[in-house]
Amino acid sequence: MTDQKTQFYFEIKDLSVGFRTFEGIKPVLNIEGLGINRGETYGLVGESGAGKTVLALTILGLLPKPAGMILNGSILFDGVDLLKQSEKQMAEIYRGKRLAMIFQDPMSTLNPVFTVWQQIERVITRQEGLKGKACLKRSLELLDMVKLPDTMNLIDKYPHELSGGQRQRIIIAIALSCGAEFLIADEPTRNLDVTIQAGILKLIDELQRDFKMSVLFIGNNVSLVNIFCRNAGILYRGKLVEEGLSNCVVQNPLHPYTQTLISAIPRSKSEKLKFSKTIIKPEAENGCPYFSRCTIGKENCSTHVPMLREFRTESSAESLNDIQNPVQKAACFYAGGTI
Amino acid sequence: ADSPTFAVYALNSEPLTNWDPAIEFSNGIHVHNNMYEQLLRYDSIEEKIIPMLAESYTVSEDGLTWTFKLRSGVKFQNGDDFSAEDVKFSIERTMQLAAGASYIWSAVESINVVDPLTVEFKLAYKNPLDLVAATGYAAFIYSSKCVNEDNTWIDETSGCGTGPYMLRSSKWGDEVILEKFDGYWGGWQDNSIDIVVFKKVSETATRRQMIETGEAAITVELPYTDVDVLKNNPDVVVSVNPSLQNLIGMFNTQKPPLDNVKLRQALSYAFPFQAVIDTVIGGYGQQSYGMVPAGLWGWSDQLPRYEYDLEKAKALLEEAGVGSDLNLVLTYTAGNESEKSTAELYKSELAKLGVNLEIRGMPWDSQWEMALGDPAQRQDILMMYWWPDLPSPYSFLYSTFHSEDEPLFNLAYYKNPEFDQLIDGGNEMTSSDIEKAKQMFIDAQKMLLDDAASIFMYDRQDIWVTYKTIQGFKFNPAYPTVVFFHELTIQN
Amino acid sequence: MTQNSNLLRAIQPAVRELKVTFYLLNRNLLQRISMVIILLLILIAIFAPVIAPYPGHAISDTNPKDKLLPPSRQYLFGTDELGRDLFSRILYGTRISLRTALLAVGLALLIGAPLGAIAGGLGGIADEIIMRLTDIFLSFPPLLLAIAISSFLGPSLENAILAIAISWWPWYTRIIRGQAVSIRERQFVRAARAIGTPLPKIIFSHILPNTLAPVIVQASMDIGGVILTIASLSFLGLGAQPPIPEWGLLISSSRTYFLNAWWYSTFPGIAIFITVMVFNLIGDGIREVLDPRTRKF
Amino acid sequence: MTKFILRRVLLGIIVLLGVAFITFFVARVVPSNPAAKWAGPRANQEQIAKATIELGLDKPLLVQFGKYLTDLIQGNLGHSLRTRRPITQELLESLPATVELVLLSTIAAVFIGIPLGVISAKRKDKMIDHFSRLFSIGAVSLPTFWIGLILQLFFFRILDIFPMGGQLSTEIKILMDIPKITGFLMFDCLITGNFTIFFDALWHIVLPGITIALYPIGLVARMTRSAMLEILNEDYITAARSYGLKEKTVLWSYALKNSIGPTSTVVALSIGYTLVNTFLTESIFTWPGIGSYISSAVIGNDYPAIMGVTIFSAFSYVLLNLAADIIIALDPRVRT
Amino acid sequence: MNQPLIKVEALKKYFPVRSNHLFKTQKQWVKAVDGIDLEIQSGETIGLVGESGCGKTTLVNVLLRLEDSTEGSIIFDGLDITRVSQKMMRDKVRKNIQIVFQDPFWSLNPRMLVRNVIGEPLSVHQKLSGLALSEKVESLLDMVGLPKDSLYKYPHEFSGGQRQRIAIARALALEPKLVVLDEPTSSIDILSQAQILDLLQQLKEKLGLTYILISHDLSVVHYLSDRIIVMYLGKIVEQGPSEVIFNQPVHPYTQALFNAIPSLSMQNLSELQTIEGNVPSAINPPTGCRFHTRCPRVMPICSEIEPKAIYVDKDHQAACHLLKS
Ligand SMILES: Nc1ncnc2c1ncn2[C@@H]1O[C@H](COP(=O)(O)OP(=O)(O)OP(=O)(O)O)[C@@H](O)[C@H]1O
Ligand SMILES: Nc1ncnc2c1ncn2[C@@H]1O[C@H](COP(=O)(O)OP(=O)(O)OP(=O)(O)O)[C@@H](O)[C@H]1O
Ligand SMILES: [Mg+2]
Ligand SMILES: [Mg+2]
Repeated sequence: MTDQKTQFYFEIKDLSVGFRTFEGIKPVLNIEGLGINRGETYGLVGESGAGKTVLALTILGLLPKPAGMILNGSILFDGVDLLKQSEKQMAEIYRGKRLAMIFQDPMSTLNPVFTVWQQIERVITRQEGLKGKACLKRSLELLDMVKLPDTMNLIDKYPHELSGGQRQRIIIAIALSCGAEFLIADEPTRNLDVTIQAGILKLIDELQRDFKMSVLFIGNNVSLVNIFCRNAGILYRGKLVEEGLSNCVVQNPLHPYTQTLISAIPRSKSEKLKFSKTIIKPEAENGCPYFSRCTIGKENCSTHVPMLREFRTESSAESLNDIQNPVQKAACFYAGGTI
Repeated sequence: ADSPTFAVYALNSEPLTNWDPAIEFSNGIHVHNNMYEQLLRYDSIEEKIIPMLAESYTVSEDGLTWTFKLRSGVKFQNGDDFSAEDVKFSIERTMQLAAGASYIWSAVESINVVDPLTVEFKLAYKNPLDLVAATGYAAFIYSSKCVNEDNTWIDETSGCGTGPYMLRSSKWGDEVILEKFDGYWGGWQDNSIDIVVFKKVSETATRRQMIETGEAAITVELPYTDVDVLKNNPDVVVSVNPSLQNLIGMFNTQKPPLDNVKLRQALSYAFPFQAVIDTVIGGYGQQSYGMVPAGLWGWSDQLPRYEYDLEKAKALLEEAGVGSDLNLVLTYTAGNESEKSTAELYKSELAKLGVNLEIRGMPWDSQWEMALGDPAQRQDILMMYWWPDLPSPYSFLYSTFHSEDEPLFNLAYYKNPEFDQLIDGGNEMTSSDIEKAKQMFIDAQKMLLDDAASIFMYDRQDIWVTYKTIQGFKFNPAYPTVVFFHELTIQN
Repeated sequence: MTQNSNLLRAIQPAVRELKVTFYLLNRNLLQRISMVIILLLILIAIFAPVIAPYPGHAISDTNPKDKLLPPSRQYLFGTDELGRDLFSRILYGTRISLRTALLAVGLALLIGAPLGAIAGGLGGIADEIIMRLTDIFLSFPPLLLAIAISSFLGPSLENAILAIAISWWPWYTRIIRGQAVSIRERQFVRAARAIGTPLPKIIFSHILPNTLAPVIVQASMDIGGVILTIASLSFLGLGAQPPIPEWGLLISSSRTYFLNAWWYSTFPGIAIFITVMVFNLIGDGIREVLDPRTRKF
Repeated sequence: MTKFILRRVLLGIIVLLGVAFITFFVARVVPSNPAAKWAGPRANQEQIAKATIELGLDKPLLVQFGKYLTDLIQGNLGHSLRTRRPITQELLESLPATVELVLLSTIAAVFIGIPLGVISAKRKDKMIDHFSRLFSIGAVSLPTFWIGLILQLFFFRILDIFPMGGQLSTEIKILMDIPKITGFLMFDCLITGNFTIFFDALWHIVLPGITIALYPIGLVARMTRSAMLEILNEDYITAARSYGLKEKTVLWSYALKNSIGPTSTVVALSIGYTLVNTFLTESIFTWPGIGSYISSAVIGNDYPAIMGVTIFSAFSYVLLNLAADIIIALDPRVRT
Repeated sequence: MNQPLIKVEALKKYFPVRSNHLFKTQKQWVKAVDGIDLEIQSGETIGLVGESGCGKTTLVNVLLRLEDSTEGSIIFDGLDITRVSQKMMRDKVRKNIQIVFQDPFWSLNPRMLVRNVIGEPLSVHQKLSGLALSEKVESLLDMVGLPKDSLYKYPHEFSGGQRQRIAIARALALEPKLVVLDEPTSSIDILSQAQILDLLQQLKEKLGLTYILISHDLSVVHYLSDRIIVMYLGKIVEQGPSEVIFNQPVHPYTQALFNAIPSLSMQNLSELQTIEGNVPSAINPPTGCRFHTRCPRVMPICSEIEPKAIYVDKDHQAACHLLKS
């Protein structure tokens, strides 16, 4: 248990990322630690603007150039610090080969002036060295894999001629083309309907099993993450405020933010939304990021930043039988006090 | 065989604007005078008539019948024989087209072929027809077989002239290339020039550089600053000659306030003659004595001149009794640097008198249109260069100051019956008593000066620059900036 | 809350935007230099009569005895064919170029902006007609229309300004219309329509103000181009008239003396070049700075 | 689709009509008497009256416009007032020289301007970007008429590397047979394999070529840079990088193709600018093209000729745009 | 039953589209709203749900006459607003129907002070200005819980939730009878969302408003609505009281929709139901029942005959061949 930190296949340590603005450097991400094992799915939840996409881009070394800055930290992947890799190494060794990403917005992720085939071909030629017929065959296989119909026809179409769902699946197909070991799925269903969403999730799940991938799944829907991922982390204003087995987090939220989040969500369809009144206090500049909205925060919350702490909880869910000691972490001085 | 010799003549604008020698009344003078010939030619330096296609001529007592004896054995470039028929045909066609400078023939009533080598002109009134026949435009003789029914020039290259050079090729608006006509009646000397290129080079700096490197054999219209430098260049020869061109500033004598003669005199005294000549044309010219330029008969240094005298100008201004802040508009031809500088110098002098001169550079046509248009909108002073159609003072004085109901070039709107009478008489007298005619023209000019109808600014000199290999160059101001290439040779 | 501080509040976002813009522009060395030069040019334009050693030479005086002298301590940039101090004339030229450029651009905006807003805001027939009109005007090669118009109006600086405005407005109409069409589809315009705001009011108080920012950027970038156009017109004899020391006119006159008086064409040329260049640099800078995606703090 | 094309063509025709109308109007109210011009310098009253009738200037303005239009449809631009020759013919004679120059500078703009813009965008705020920006902004800030003079001074007078003007050396023009097939000198030399003349022509086009090309190169470089900067921030570029594509592929294939739209618009625009710039420079380099033609026309107040050039360039501009629009419309990518 | 506030009959809205084939001139239409009948009673809240692109926004745009309808009638207050003039619309109808848009930032003119943003309807319709306007706006600000000093701020100085309040204040300024809420909370965070929904609920009770609410978030719809209307490809497939629709939906599409919502009680992916197949195009909608191409319980009749809306219960209607009345 104590040595677990070194065992992670993918691990983020003390990462902090900021953006240059007129007022100076604005930090947007500050993650003490986050680890994912091989073949495991990790769900990251946070509201819009929490820094989820920034994290994904940082891992791939694709932060927007002049503005984004990595201030500190390391991202270890299979024992190598990705942040120390040169741009060339990232492009040649990691991106597309070992690390892949499904982008958030299917509308803007495909290049509008190339056909589907032109876009897939370049990637396959580059990553697998296939040319001509072989390349076409592989492309069609990939499109079949993501269950696109009529692939021969579809491959010559331009992105705008496809529906949102089709586009999203093509992006997934490209991202998965070379059997990456680590997949980042950045809200792959955000712009989709609940019905299509379900289909796509099932697809990713299947592929993950087939390829033994590790997946960092980003979403803003706790229920979805709960269903889809083994572990879950809650991101609030760039800070990981809670982490643990997703079932545990949902059933026994420790951080007040997680608590409000989860309490608002109806447990079943027939239940209505429930709101507890929120109060808004002034921001605490050097304190807990959640201080301004926290109902239980005390004096020291506004002056000290709470670190992630481990909590041992009794397993209440039967499905967790295989794990002896589920660990849950939260960044709050008064976590677990109320539930 | 040796490669042919050639010479480039760098001109400041396009070599010609119309191939028809009956119509062309512009730059084509350069080309046409080498391709076609007149009956006579006039040497304005020696003041004598030179026979060309006509070997001699006689005038009747009454001065109304002119008989020309033609040269025999002349052939057109296309092989046609030259005869009196061609003379009659050419002149009649020119008159009938009534384009370009054809008006020079307006005294002619009829043309009769007496025999193949004799042609007779009957005039309606007395007129110096020898000078007319020697004019640089509209006096060319061309083969009667060359012109088709539509009166259009069939083909520029068909060799319709008798001149020493015939067309080899051309590019419109850019260049004309002529080559030697071997059968020319005047024969050829050794080392004569085989090919002549007339080339438009509008940039003066380019022209100067071309002559310095020998790329051009001859050029004109260089600014005096360049001329001063070129004078010290052993590779080129600079020749300075009177040009028969003068610069005048016509006062609007009809429109207030310039209908006041005192004011016109005041303005004349305010003109900085010497400064203009020194600064604008670098001393290549002299202050005019009246309208007729130096180098043309009828010019006289006995005529009075206005001298630059601001005191006098001020006094006259007061006498004239016009209000202090006087605003006047002067127009000049846009693009002409010497007119522009002259205007600016004049403006700075007038400013000292409290007169505000507004200067407007306009294309010639716009300027002219303004002068002919609504009288209230006309400019007060119109600046222009003038040069002769015929080598006669009448040509200078008639178009510019003879009373007209609808003025064309009398842009001073000058009306003086006495003056009209004097110059009309002078013209009639020209062919009989040239000395008397001269005096009459001089007297007429005195009137212009007294009335201050115009500022007679300067008589310009033409400056030719030839490359050192060119020999035999002679100038003839009666044919402004024309080079008779037949006379030249190349010495390497 | 006092009226005054209300006003401050109201202009505060604009002030911040200005501050940010200035800050960002100032960070780039090229742009910083450009800003300094523009400031200098403006100062020169204002104080030309004070700075110029021979102010008379820029107006109507001539000085033939010193014609075509090379640069010296007395005449920093040498003299022209009438002995006038080129330095003084070029300084005055700044005044003319800046003023005419501002006037021309302003006039073009005045014609182009409302037309663009109407075309984009109304759509339909009005749009069609206005846009066809701009098409017609834009079909002429840029300088050519200005040449035609100013030769029609007669040569003078005022007419050149008018000619430039007449040939320039369609650009602004285009830009504004493009903006207006997209703004017309924005929610707040729909919202205004949902309230029942009359169309003219929507066009002039909702659409036009929101289109102006990009247009003003464009206009500020155009200043360089307009200065160049005026110089070209004057060079052709269609703009400023002598003895106005307009730079293009100076170059035009200098051509005759080109080989003997290098200073005569060189200095006005450099003056045009530097002025146009700094305006272009700043314009480019502003465009970059205003685009949030290329901003760099 | 046909309907769309028909509509564009119809609109094109309306625009052309408008162009013709404006040109006609501007030329007719100009303070100059075409008849006097036609009659020649120092013409008398009768000659002018005769010319007025010959030119149809005695008819009502509308009738004149009608005639002008019918002539225009037949490709007849009227007669030059100075030379009395058909303007169409004169234009066609001086067109090739200018087209050669414009083509060359457009090629330069594309092959120098675009790479410059791309590299500049890629290395934003690096030394090379500063250099290239300075160059491209400098290039669009130089008064064309001035830089022509300066280049001539430097490369001919001081260094004597390049000839000072003209399309060919006089010797070559006089002593050799100049091929005339298409009328485009350099092209003709190439297809007839006449390399002596070709190199002479090449040598002569360098200085005017540079003078004319500077502006479009700068313009295209600037436009490409800013278009690329925008595109490089697009999600699909980040995505392409995430697939591990080579930076070269991302830049020169992925991103550049997206910037073709704005860039080609600018290239088309720069052709218009270039055409007018020839007007300011051809006379400096004694280049016998449309620029020289129109400057003599302006100096000579030859309004039909000015109108002819104006109409001609406006028409080609409209037609080019029309073609571009239709091509774009046929492109599947922009259709929705 | 009393007179409905708004009654929609056979409403259609088609958008023209350019054909995708070269030289084929046949004109095509996106049938965004294709024959809708609807009655809304005063004081109720209608939740409008359905797949994205099924025509919800288009329907309300037509109701507000921000788009002209292609066919059908809308009777509001006894007036057919598809036919009245724009002026009549402005004078009589606009002040009674208002809309709050999805994105609070884009629906507020960024260059106008909050005072003028909220005051615009008042100055247009009641010709208020100066102090009177300021006072009225202040009271509106107070009503939606914003401080008075917001008057002289610009929209960008507010957070998403506050901006949405401004938009609501503006919509309520003229005391309309009907307020359309098009995704009113989808772009704001969960905490602000709670406050906005709460505010909407309170205002409704206080002012006796009628709402039409569009949202993808079914829990939001559940929270506010009295009645739910489910749309599929331009048509209404089912409508009924909120609780009924949530608990006993009868139409297969509605069932699928509600079964695809992930909820906290789910443990496994397989619990999420999916709809097979792709969304058909709105240009050439399927014949018969529009859902038949994807319906898990499709019958032969479905592709031929279009089902009519049938009353399953009082107030509960659905259009499916499976139902027998
Ligand atoms: N290019 C940028 N420049 C400045 N700030 C940025 C930039 N990109 C993102 N940010 C800031 O970083 C923070 C995190 O943004 P991010 O895109 O990661 O959010 P997210 O969690 O993905 O939200 P969403 O759910 O909306 O996608 C935000 O506050 C955003 O304002
Ligand atoms: N102006 C328009 N022109 C053409 N088609 C349009 C237009 N507006 C909407 N549509 C089409 O009409 C259909 C319905 O669109 P609408 O915006 O009403 O959907 P919606 O139900 O509001 O979807 P969402 O939930 O995504 O907001 C869509 O297919 C859309 O593409
Ligand atoms: Mg994101
Ligand atoms: Mg919608």
